[in-house]
Amino acid sequence: MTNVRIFVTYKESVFDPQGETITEAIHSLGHDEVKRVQVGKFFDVQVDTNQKDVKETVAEISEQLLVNFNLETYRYEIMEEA
Amino acid sequence: MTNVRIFVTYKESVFDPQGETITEAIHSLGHDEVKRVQVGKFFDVQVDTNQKDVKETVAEISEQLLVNFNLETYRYEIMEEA
Amino acid sequence: MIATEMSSQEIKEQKPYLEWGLSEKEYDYICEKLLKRLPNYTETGLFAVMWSEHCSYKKSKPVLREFPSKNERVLQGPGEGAGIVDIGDGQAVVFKAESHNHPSAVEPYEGAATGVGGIIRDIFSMGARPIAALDSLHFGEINQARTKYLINEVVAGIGGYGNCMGIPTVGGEMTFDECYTGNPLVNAMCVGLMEQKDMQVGRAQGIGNAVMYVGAKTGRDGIHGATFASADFSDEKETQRSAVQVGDPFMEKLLMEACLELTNKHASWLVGIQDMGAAGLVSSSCEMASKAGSGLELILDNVPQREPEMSAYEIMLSESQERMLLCIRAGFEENVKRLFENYGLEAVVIGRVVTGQQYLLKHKGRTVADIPVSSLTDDVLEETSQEKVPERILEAQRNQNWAPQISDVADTLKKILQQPTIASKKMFTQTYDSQVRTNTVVGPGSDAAVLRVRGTKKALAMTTDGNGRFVYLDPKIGGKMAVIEAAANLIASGALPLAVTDCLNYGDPNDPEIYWELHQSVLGMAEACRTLDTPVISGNVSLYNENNGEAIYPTPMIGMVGLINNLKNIIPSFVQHQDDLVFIVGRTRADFAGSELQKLLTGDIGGSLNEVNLKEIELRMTKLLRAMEKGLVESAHDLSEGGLAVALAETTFGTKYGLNIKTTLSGEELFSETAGRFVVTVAPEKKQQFLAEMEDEAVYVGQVTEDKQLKIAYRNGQFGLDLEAAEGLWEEAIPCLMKSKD
Amino acid sequence: MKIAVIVFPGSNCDVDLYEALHTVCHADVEYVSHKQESLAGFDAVMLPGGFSYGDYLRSGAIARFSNIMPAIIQFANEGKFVFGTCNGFQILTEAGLLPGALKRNDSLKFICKTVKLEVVNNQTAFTTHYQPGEHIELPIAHADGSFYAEKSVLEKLEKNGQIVFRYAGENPNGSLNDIAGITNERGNVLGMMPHPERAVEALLGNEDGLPLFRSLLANVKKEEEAAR
Ligand SMILES: Nc1ncnc2c1ncn2[C@@H]1O[C@H](COP(=O)(O)OP(=O)(O)O)[C@@H](O)[C@H]1O
Ligand SMILES: [Mg+2]
Repeated sequence: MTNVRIFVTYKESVFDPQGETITEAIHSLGHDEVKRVQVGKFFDVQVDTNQKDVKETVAEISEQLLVNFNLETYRYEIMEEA
Repeated sequence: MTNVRIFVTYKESVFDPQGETITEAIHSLGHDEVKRVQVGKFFDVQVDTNQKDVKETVAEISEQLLVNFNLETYRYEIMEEA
Repeated sequence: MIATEMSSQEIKEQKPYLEWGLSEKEYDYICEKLLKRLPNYTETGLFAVMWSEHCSYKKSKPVLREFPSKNERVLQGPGEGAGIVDIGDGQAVVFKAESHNHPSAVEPYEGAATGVGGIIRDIFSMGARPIAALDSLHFGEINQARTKYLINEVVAGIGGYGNCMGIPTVGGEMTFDECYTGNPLVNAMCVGLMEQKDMQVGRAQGIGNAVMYVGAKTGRDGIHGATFASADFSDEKETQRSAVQVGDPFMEKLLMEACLELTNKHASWLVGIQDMGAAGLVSSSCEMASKAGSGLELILDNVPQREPEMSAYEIMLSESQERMLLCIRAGFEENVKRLFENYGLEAVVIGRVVTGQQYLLKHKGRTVADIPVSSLTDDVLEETSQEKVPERILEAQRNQNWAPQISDVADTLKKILQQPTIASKKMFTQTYDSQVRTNTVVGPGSDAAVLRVRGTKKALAMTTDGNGRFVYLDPKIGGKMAVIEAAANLIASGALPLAVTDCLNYGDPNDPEIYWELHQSVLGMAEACRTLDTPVISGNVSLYNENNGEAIYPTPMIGMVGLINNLKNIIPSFVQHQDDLVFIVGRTRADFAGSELQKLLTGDIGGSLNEVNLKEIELRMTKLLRAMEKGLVESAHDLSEGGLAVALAETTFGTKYGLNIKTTLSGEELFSETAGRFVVTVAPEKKQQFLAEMEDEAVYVGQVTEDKQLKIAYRNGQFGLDLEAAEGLWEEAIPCLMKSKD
Repeated sequence: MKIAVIVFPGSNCDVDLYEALHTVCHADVEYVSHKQESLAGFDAVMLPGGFSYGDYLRSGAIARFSNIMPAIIQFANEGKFVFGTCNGFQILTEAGLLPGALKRNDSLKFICKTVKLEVVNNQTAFTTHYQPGEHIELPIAHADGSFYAEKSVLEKLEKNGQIVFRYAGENPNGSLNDIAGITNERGNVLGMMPHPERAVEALLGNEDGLPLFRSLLANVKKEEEAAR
């Protein structure tokens, strides 16, 4: 069993109204030291590596389901063998 | 300038319908090797560390805004000094 | 994108404009006749977008002239953001529809969402408060993962935008046919309400007046594909940039409230207002100047920008959402800034109205465009098109029409109720907030949506309808039927049809057969609109709807709005009381070509349509409306897909009642789709009065019963159907298909 | 007697609350901008539904930092009546005026429909015009309506009678204990996901929300008289 964390973020140049609004909210709380906030999501995925190569699985589920390539890109980290 | 990544997840005890739905969808695509999926969000925050201690900033914005402690917990990683 | 721009000479030699949609002939015409010099990179880009079909209507203009666009009620016809119709008491209704087919095929959520966002801006740019949204969606059969994904995302996008804006999505239509698989149709309509005194126009005039920009910052979103298509990305997935437009309904909500405050409370500051839609800043600004015959100078450095290093070309062609352009009387710029600031928005002066008729763009101290305004808006070469009758039409005329044969009518009805085009769409419509602003008297699930006009006794009814199958089989008759169907939906709710908006969704107009379809169907629609006195006050054309060389069915969508003078006269679609009498209004013929029955039994559609008698239907509808206004009608439902059998079942759904029916029609004719018919229920004591009013148009067929049974005795047999079970099948059909694995 | 309807950026049911109180119940109502800092002169405060700040981050999370919020918190602490529906409920939980949180519906979809409810507690200032245990129907329209609180909190809510409305029949969103609306311990702050303001006119097919507004207005009046 292997744990993988897949990070999904907006591509550069995609308009991210959520990040902008949160940044403004942080400023209105007085935290001027915060220059930029970008929001992303991550998926912690447990893969049975006896059944299949983990990289293959990650590539497939990301491309088929987890990532919208019109807007997003992804990266992943293999966390640990459990 | 320091980049921090703040990870926010549901507490263990909170049912996450999204994780379940995604796991089911992955199985219906034929990826039985995937045993579990948990979803979280992350915030990439750029902090001007000349102005304020980065840990203090992260604790404050997380507790005030980014995290709802009724449901969620958070962790963070200091990524790099830019 | 640090693209080094080509010089004028390089453009002439390398012809990048071909990829931007400008033909060589057009380019030469611009060089030789309009400018008498070579246009630079930015200028070529401006021509390319402004001369596109989407902005110039160069292909469809000759055909659109066929539509009637005026009557004594019309206050504003086609040409502005939206059309306006007088509804009395100094009020007016404003509406328009828009297609977002291509963006939705690529990125369904954002494509649909920004489609809704765009049409809403068109409405509030006229000074009207948007009160309702509708949609018209056409997808492939629900049998592929991709189609299910498209459906889910498109529906989520429409709901996501409207719900957040607080504009109820109150109605629409949704059909499923193979031909839409690779090219779904996503049309959205918005209806607004206004005081006539607040009417606005998109005009920039008065030398020295300011051109102001408000709303979201400009990014590289949606720049006409060209820049990105030509940047050499081997695998699209690897692209680190995206030109997809992303909607921000929260921003648009603020923008809407601010613009309405400006138009309704500070008209004296304002000369003109227009939204930035397709072709963004260039189209909004040069159209505003062109309508007033003004010259314009814009300083592009002042345009708020989200991304660094944007070129003039990119700034002008960006299709970033949630932006408006204002022309403000000189001296009031600060007032306008303060008004928008109050909503957390920035208003910026980006230019002025200047003497002459030139369109002048300055960027980084250089003049990047200096061309006559009219060259962009008026001088486009209208294209004559070839027309040819498709072989399938001639073939069908030579053959005899298909005649159905049914052995088990009850079973056929059950199957038809489960056809996705007919089955309940509740699983989708309940993800739309259909009630916000608390004016929705009738929401999704009836013939037309009905909204009361607060503070008056009036209500507005609205619907979208289109049936590509009929138009495919006979564009002219199909076009008439589309208008009739929309009108019938309004009449069924008790409303007088006022006017029409449309979305004309067709394939490649350079194909003579497709142009013929466009032309013929417009002739049909125009004739129906004239007969019904419902002028076309706004609309939209979407051509090139094809996938792998296969065109969609020609699918004009008709959006129609009607007026109900008294809230008392709103007619429900569902039966109301036990023992009420059931009437069929309108005669049934053997109309099976393109019917749901044909599709069910043969798997396809074919044949030729019977002519529809518009005048006869118009008279019938007028009589029915008069009977309704006299309080003689308890419920009414128009007959469309699936014919009488389906309509009878539908009028009982959600009620505790059943029907006992006896008719001289054959079992097959129960499914005929003859246009312009209704099923109506009437209280027993009003029977004579109703019949007198309807003359020979209404035929008594039975009554409302208290059991949930549909009993029909027809010419050659009879059956009973448990309506509880039938309703279950009708409700579960789509959820079931959406869940099933393929 | 004067009632405030707060308008946050992105509120969109503000008009509906206003009309329900003004046009239907003939009460004296005023819109109050999120930028204001005082609620002086008001006897009750209503937080409307909608998408404050686009519901970016979490529903209601950003609105709770508005200028008006300290005044609302003080108003509640003084025992005056505060009501939040839908996004208003979400804001009240984010601000800590009500316990728990509202998470994404189990279906992960926005749902607009009419649901059956039980009036669990008709002894609050907002519900005295309902019968005990009365079954009513109200519309819901939300994506984040699944009430969550820790077990100990739920137990306390149950014990104190703080659960005012429960879904009776289908639970549309996965709320724990079928919770549709709760009050604070003192009973002067009510938050609920359903929209009573959408159910106050026969023309729109439902008047089951009317007793809520009538209760509130009657109890505000009673307090006024008691103070005099
Ligand atoms: N995509 C949609 N969006 C909103 N409402 C819809 C949609 N599709 C169908 N509806 C609603 O479902 C009902 C039935 O639709 P339809 O079968 O097209 O009716 P009709 O044949 O009377 O035009 C209508 O009230 C319509 O408003
Ligand atoms: Mg109908």
